[in-house]
This record gives sequence, structure tokens and C-alpha cells, in this order.
Amino acid sequence: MFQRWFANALSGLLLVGLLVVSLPAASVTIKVAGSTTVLPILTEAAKQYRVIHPELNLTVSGGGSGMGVANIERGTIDIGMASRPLSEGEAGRIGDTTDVIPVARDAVAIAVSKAVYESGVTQLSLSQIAAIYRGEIRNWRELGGLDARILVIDKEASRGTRHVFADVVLGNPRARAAGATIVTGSNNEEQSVISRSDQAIGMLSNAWLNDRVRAIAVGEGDAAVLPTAENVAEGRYIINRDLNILVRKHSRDEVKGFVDFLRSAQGQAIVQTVGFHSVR
Amino acid sequence: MTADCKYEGFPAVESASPIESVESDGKQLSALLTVDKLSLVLGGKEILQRVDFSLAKAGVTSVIGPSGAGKSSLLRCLNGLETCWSGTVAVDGKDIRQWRGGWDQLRRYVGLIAQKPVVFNASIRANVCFGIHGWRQRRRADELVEQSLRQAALWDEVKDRLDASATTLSMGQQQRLCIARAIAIKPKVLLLDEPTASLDPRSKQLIEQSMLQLAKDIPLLCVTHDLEQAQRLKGRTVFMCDGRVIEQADCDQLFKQPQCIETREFLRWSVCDCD
Amino acid sequence: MMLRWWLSTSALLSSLTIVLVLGFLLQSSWPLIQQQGIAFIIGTEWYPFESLFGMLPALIGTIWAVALALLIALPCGVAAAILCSELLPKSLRGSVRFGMELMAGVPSVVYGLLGMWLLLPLLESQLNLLTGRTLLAAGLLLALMILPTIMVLSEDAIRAVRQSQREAAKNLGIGWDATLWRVLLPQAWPGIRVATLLATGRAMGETVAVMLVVGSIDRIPEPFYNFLQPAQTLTSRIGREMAEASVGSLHWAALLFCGLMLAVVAMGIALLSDRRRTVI
Amino acid sequence: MSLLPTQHRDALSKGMVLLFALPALLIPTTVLCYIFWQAMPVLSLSFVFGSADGAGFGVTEGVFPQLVGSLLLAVMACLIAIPFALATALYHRTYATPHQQRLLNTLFTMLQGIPPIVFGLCGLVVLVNLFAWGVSLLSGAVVLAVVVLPLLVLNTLATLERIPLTYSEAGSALGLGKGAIIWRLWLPRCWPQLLTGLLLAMARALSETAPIMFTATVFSGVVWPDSIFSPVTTLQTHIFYLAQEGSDPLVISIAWGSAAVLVLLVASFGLLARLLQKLGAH
Repeated sequence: MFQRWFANALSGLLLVGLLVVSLPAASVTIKVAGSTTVLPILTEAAKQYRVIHPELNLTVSGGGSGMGVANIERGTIDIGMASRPLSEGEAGRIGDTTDVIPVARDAVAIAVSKAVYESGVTQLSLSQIAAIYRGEIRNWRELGGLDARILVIDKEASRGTRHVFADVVLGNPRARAAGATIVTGSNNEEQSVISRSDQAIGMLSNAWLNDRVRAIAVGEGDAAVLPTAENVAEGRYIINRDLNILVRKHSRDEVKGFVDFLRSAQGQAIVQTVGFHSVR
Repeated sequence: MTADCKYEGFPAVESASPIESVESDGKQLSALLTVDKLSLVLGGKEILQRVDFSLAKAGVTSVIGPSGAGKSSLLRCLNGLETCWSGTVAVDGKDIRQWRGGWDQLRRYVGLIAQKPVVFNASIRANVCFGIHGWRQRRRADELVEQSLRQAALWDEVKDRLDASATTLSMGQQQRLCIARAIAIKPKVLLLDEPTASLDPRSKQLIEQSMLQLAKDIPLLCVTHDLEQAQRLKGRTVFMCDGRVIEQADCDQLFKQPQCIETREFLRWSVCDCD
Repeated sequence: MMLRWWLSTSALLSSLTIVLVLGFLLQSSWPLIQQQGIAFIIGTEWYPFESLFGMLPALIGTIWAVALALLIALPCGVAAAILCSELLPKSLRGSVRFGMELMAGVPSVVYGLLGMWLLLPLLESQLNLLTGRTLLAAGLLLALMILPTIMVLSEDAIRAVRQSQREAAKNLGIGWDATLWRVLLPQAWPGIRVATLLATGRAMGETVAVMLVVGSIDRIPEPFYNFLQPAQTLTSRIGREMAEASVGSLHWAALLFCGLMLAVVAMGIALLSDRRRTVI
Repeated sequence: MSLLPTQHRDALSKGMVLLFALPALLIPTTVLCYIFWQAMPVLSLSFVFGSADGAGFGVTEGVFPQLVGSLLLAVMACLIAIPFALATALYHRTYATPHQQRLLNTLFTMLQGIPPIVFGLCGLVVLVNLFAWGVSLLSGAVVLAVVVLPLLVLNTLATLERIPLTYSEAGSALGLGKGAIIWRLWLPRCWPQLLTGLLLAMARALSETAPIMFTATVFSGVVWPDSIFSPVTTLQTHIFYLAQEGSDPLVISIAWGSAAVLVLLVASFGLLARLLQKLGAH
């Protein structure tokens, strides 16, 4: 470990001193950006893919599905990540030049804080969730939970998870959420808000749940369905979506190689380990 | 902050020796300010060594001597700008360190006018009544302003532009403004540190006139290098050298028949008509 | 005269940057003004996908956050400056001042981290709010950020008052507080004014820290003076929606218009702070 | 208030000043201690220089790639800004007419006021898309250079203005041309202050996050940028992304660790600048 650290330190100082303007392009770089939901899959896959192709270098950044679509459109990245289908406008603009390849299936869980879950709110119907997000229901007591105002967490409009949630629950993908209290960006920001508060409700991808962030069953009465693996696989859980990656039609073969790796058995195994459901 | 050894903000009560029976000595009783064995050491140098003198109820007392004799430091000790001196200074028979109101109350009693005139960048009227407490009293102090400016012989020159900024006045006018500002709060004693140094003769003459006029009712202690001025101001003259009071006597008597050799040496050296 | 040529072109180029930046902002936000006129500035609803670009919520949020920051930082900063220049002995003065200069250099993203992990939990527990992400949190964080700047500049201004002025005031026996209010502060006021304006400019332009703590919900607080509610500021909106807005769309023009407003107001403030050397 | 004898009023007003000043003095120090206290479990030499292995999700122990990215961006930004800033200041002092001088002052005071996020916006559109440099070290450095430019210009101007007129006139009296006056009279005299200005600019460039967030950085996957057209990771954006983490305490302490490293880095440049100022003053 010491040699590795010492080598790094030395080269660090050397470089700052040298101020080399342009370094030789040692290895091929694949740039990946987009939805924070798909991010864990890509980073884990990148790590394992580098074992097979060490000369390959992947740079990964988040920013949301909108950023994935926008950057693919601008051509500044090689692989875009989107946790939602393309909207008509986007499909119109980039539909013909880019492939939309699903790599996993995922459910958008309606997540509530632990205290709310334990106070009795374990299932909600679509209309109730819509009423919360439209601001018609303001207190958990009206849903049989603890007496506290509801902290309604909305996501940035361009985020894929919000796109799917609004489409299923509120009717159209770009619907307004008048009852929202705060707006968060990435999944982990929303996860941290839900886990820290004890009266919050939000929309999180299945893989981001933990003991302080609990998913509730969605549906009327006993038809309510929890977003478990089987329910999603058989499609009984209604709020689900494909996690897509966007690749330009005639992109470089390293990119194609990586995409095929993602859809290969090893790729789908990574999808499972990260907490999503494979597409096969 | 002056290089004071004690925290100037709160008056340092020091076990100074009590004033011995002031009442018993008649002349002493009439003295408004008495200085008893005052010595000051600043930065290792003995600035003042066992200075004793007293100011009568009225009249000018001028202090002369070579530069570096500690004249200015003496003034700064009297009004609390310098605080780490030993010995006692009593105003109205009361040691200035025991004053209940602290140094600020003392300074309303003992006014000091610095050598270089310092005016606040406000109007002339605001400058004159700057020392008065409470903005309501300041607003209603017009006749006091006029009276002070008349006493400082500045009224005729500024009576029509009282609201102009004080920084537009000349050096001589600014010095008279400082005097007016000091007398506006009706001090019992007035200390002046070379008031007319580097001023034009006309301002010098005006200032001396106003000092003589003031000296009719309050004692003035004036440090000066101008021996003719000391003589014109009459009253007592104190000759100091190297921090010690060499001789003090009436002005004519000291200039005509100086007793000590240093005084005679100093007067002959400064080409004065003494026999 | 190669030197003259080099100097004049460089001067021209660097002074052109501001013209280019402003020109670019105006040019790219022009389509929005053409289409919707100026009414959207006082519109109250910001829903980009329904091309509703109400700026009022963000404007009120920005003004509130900066006002709160100044309200807290100004008295404390000036008081600290008075304490440091008037009351502290010489040795302590140097170290306090050095500490403050160090704090003035702390990057703003570190304040964002502090806001998320120190300020928000504190606010949530003390004021038992629905969520800590409120205008008050943003105001407090900005106050913490501009406090060192105000303190250092005010202390310079107060120490610049000559000692003879202080002694002249002392000779009149008008007491320490009168000296402070009627001699020191009036003479130091130009310096303190500059410090306040610079601090306002910085507080208004802060993005990253505010983005994390203000709640970024585009809604005017219920009674508009209620700062215990989540709100939105111009910079926070740009930060959240800049990445994925597709370039050239109306939404992009609206974001650039926010940038233009920020730039124009900030330039006005910067000009006010340095009146004597500038043209105006 | 004026009823009290002055002595008590002084004590009261000094007390009030102390009351208001205390938060201003205590809070910043507690903030600093809080940062380093939180960073303690993670902070170590291997944390600063250890590197995350390749394209890992970046949330491993090392922040060396981020450190490299931040330093590279700041150094390149200053390298781009220095020639322009120096030239503008020298032009202002030598050839500029009084009207031009006031115009330059106005422009750069205004430029200094503009919030950095606005430069980020313009950088994203112009540099990243229009010039097609993409999210890269170069576009980030250019945006940072524009952010740092006014600071350098005004600092250099202040230094050059402090040179007494007689000093320059003595030179021109000997028939020295403008160039000679600059290289042989002005620069040898005030190079410490110029260097101080540069260090302050470096400190400022290291603490900007908004402009580089979308023009130069990615979340992870790069230790050394392949070329000036490839993106970097920086300490600032690393802190920003990790600050939103909710569940994993290790990630949060890494965020505190990189915050401590960044504060130390910026403070060291600030310290160097102050030391040089004292050196230059003698």
C-alpha cells in the first residue's frame, strides 16, 4: 500500500509542478451520465468490466435522467442513463439517432418514514397518494397514522422517477404537485430526508429502501401490492419502469462492447445484486 | 489607546498618600488644582520627577522649558490620558483617582486642548456643542454655541456659516473652534498644550486675548515655547527642565530675576531681555 | 511598439468578457421576452413544462434570504469589529483578525455540508418544524458565510480613524459609547457600507450551499413574511435545473434570464460599493 | 441612557458590544473545530494521497483524484488569467487615458460582482456545447479564469498604484521606454505583492463550486485526466455530491474528510499569501 501511496504523491507533485498542458490519451474513455437510479448499476458494471478490459476508463456522473437525455442530445457523453421512457419531445428530437436499451426493471416505491409506517399507514390507494401530492390530504391522521403534518417530498421535474410516478399516480408525466413541501434532486438526497424526518412521504426506487425508509403497499383494500421482486416481475405492482441506457446508433465498439456486457448474464447478475430486477 | 499600564476604562484606585491638611494652609485652600510629587516613568525613561505646583482659582499659569522637559506629558497626566503615574493630583481638594464618575467626569472638569487642532467632520455648530450630553440638549444649545464662539473670538468669522463643515476652516480658526468646544462644557480648569504653535500672528493674538478673558474666571495652564507669549499672558510661570520643576514664580519676577542657574541659562540662551 | 499592442489587446479582450457575458445572457433569454413579454417576472407559478415561468417566488426567496443574512451578520460583524479594534489588547487582536481572514476563505460548499449536517438537524429539533429546509436555514448559512468578510472590512474602517480623533473626544469627557456612536462609527461608515454591499453581492450569488438547505420549492411562503417555510432562490433554481434543461428551449431561456437578473443586480451593488473610482 | 453616570453607561455599552460580538467570534471557531472533529476518523495521509482504484464508484477511502482535479483546475485557471490580468493592469497604468482608466475600473468592479453561477451557465452553453470542448478540464479552467480575472486585475492595479509617481518619473527621466520601466522598475519592486495576488486567486479558484459543477467535473472514474479535454473530479463537487448521502455513515465522514482537506488547502494558500505580504512589506 505504501509504494502505491508514495507513487501517487510523487506524481501528484510532479504534475502540479510540470503543468503539462495536454497529456497523451493513454486509455479510451467512456463517458456515462444521467439518472442516479441507474448509476449504481453502471458503476458496479464499470468496475467489473475494467477487470476484463483494463485499458478502458469510465467516467460516471449523476444529475438525473434529464441530464442523461440532454447530454446524449448534446453529444458530450457516450452512454446516457434514464430511469424512464423518452417523452414525445425527446423521442422526436433524438429518437432516430439513439437506441434506448432497457437493462433492468425497477419499481418506484412510495416510501414513508419509519415512524409513519409503524403508526399504521402500511398501504395507500393511488387516489390517496394523488390527494396527498395535490395537497388535499395534509395530516397523517386522515390516513389512520400518527397526528402530524405530512412532509410531501417532490423530485426535480426532469427526474425519471418523478416522471414515472406522476404518469401513474397524477395522470400525466409532467403533472404539478401542489401539495409538495420540498423538492429534492438525487435519490440519496431524498433518502436522507425521509430517513431523517418522521412524517415524510416520497418516491424512491426500490433499491434505495432501508430500515428507516419503508415502502407501502399500493392499491385498494386487500388488492394492495408491495413492490417485492415477484410483484414487479409479474407486473402486478403498477408503478414500475424500465431502466434504460441511451446509446448513439453508430457509437464506438468499446461502447457497444460495454452495452452488450450489461445485457449479458454477468451484467444482469450485477443488476440483481444492486437491488433491481433483471430484464431477461 | 495610550500606552497605559492600567486599564484606562475603569479608574484605577491606588493607595495614594492622602492629601495632608489642605485646609490648614490658606493659600492651598484657594488652589483649585494641586499636584503633589507627581512622577511618571514611560518606557523606562523618567519623564516627570516629583513635580509639585498648584493652580490658583483664576489666572494663567504658563509652563516653559526646553522641549522634552515633559511639559506635554504633565498635561496628559492631569486629565487622565496618562494613568500610570505616581504621586497625587487633586482637583477641588479631591484626588482625581477617587472621582466617582471616573476619568470622563474628570475630563468634563479639566478640559485639555491639544497642540494640533482636531475637529470632527461635522458642522461647526455640531463641533462646538459636541461635548454636551444628549442630542436634545445639543439641539437647543444655540446661545451656548454663540457664547462659546464669542469667548473663543471666532464668532464674527463663522456666525453666518455655522452649518458649514468644520474641516473647511483654517488652522487658526480650527484651533479657536477647539477652544470654543472645550469651554462649551464649562470646565473648571483648562489645560492648553502649545495652543498657538505654528499659527499666524493674527490667530495667535486672538487666541491670547480669549485666553486672558477666560482666565478671569477659570485657571488656565498653558504650555508654550513662546517666551513673549508667557510674558504677555502674565500670571505665574513655571520653568521645567528634564522632568523637574526648576523654578516657579510670577511672570515678571521670573523673567527679570531668575533665581536658579538653569533658568538664567535658559533665558540668556533664548535671547530674552533679562538683566 | 509590440508591447503597446500586446497590452491594449489584452486589456480590450479582458474587458470584453463582461460585454460578451451580458450580451450572451440577453441574447439567449430574448426568445422568452419576445414570446411572453415581461409579465412572467411577476408571475407566481414556475412550471417549465407548461411554459409558465413565474419569477416571483424565487425573487422573494432571494430577497428574503439575503435580508435575513444581513440582519444577522451585520450587527454581529460590526460589533465584533468594534470589539476587536477598540476593546481587545493588541496581542489578541492579531490572532482574532487572522482567524477571521481564515474563515473568510472557507469554500461555500463546506458551508453547504455544514448546513445539511449541523444546521438542519438543529433547526428541526429546536423549532420542531416540518422540515429544516427553510428560508431561515438559508439565511443563517449565508450569514455565517458573510460574517468574516463584514468583520474584517469593518475593522479596517474603524482602525483607520486616527487616534487623535479618539483623544479629542476623550478630552471632552463624552464617554466611550458617545465616542463610538458620534465619532468612530460616522467616520468608519463609508468602509462599513462597502463591506455590507460586498457581503450582499456574495450572499446573493451563493448557489451550492443555498441549494441544499432552502427546500427549492417554487412557491411564495404563505404569509409572504413567513421565513419558516421552504422556498426557492434564483441561484438554487439555476443550480437544480441547469444540467438537464435542453439548450435553446424556453426553459433554458428562463434560466438564463434568472442569471441575467442576478448579474445585473449584483453589478449594480458592486458599482455602489466603489463609487469614487468608477464612471458612475 | 444619559441619566446614568458616564462610567456605568460605558460599562453597559461595552457589555452590549461584547454580547453581539460573541457569536461572531465563537461560531466560526466552533465551525472549524466541528469540521475537523467530524473529519478525524477518516483523515489520514493515506486518505489524502491514497487513490480510489480506477472507475470505482468513488466513494472509497482516497480523495487523491479529487485533490489532483481541484489543483489542476485552479492552476490552469490562474495560468490562463495571469497574462490577461497583468496586461490589463499594466495597460491601465501606462497607456490608458483617464476616461479609459475609469471605464476599466467600472468594468472590473462589475465583473467581480457577478455571481460565479452565471459564468457557469455561460460556460456550459458556450464552451461545453458551442465550442464542443465538452465537460472538460479546459472549459472548467476557462470559466474559473474569468471568475478569478477581476480579482487578479484589481489586486495588480492596487499594487501598481502604490508605486509613487516620482519613482516612475525618475526612470523616464533617464530615457527609459515604457517596457523598460515595467520590467526593470515596477516588477522588481512589487513582485511579492503580485505573487500574493496570485495566491489569493488560487485560493479563490479552489473554493468555487458552482461554475465547475456542470462544465468540468464528473462524479468519479478518473484519477489523471487523459488530456485537457477530459473531465476531472474535484474536492468541491465531491463534497457536494456526498453531502446529500443519507444512509452510509462512512460516506458522510468521507465528505467531512474532503471538506477538511479543502479547507486546509485553501487556508494554506491564504497563509502563504499573508506571509508573502509581510515579507514584501519589509
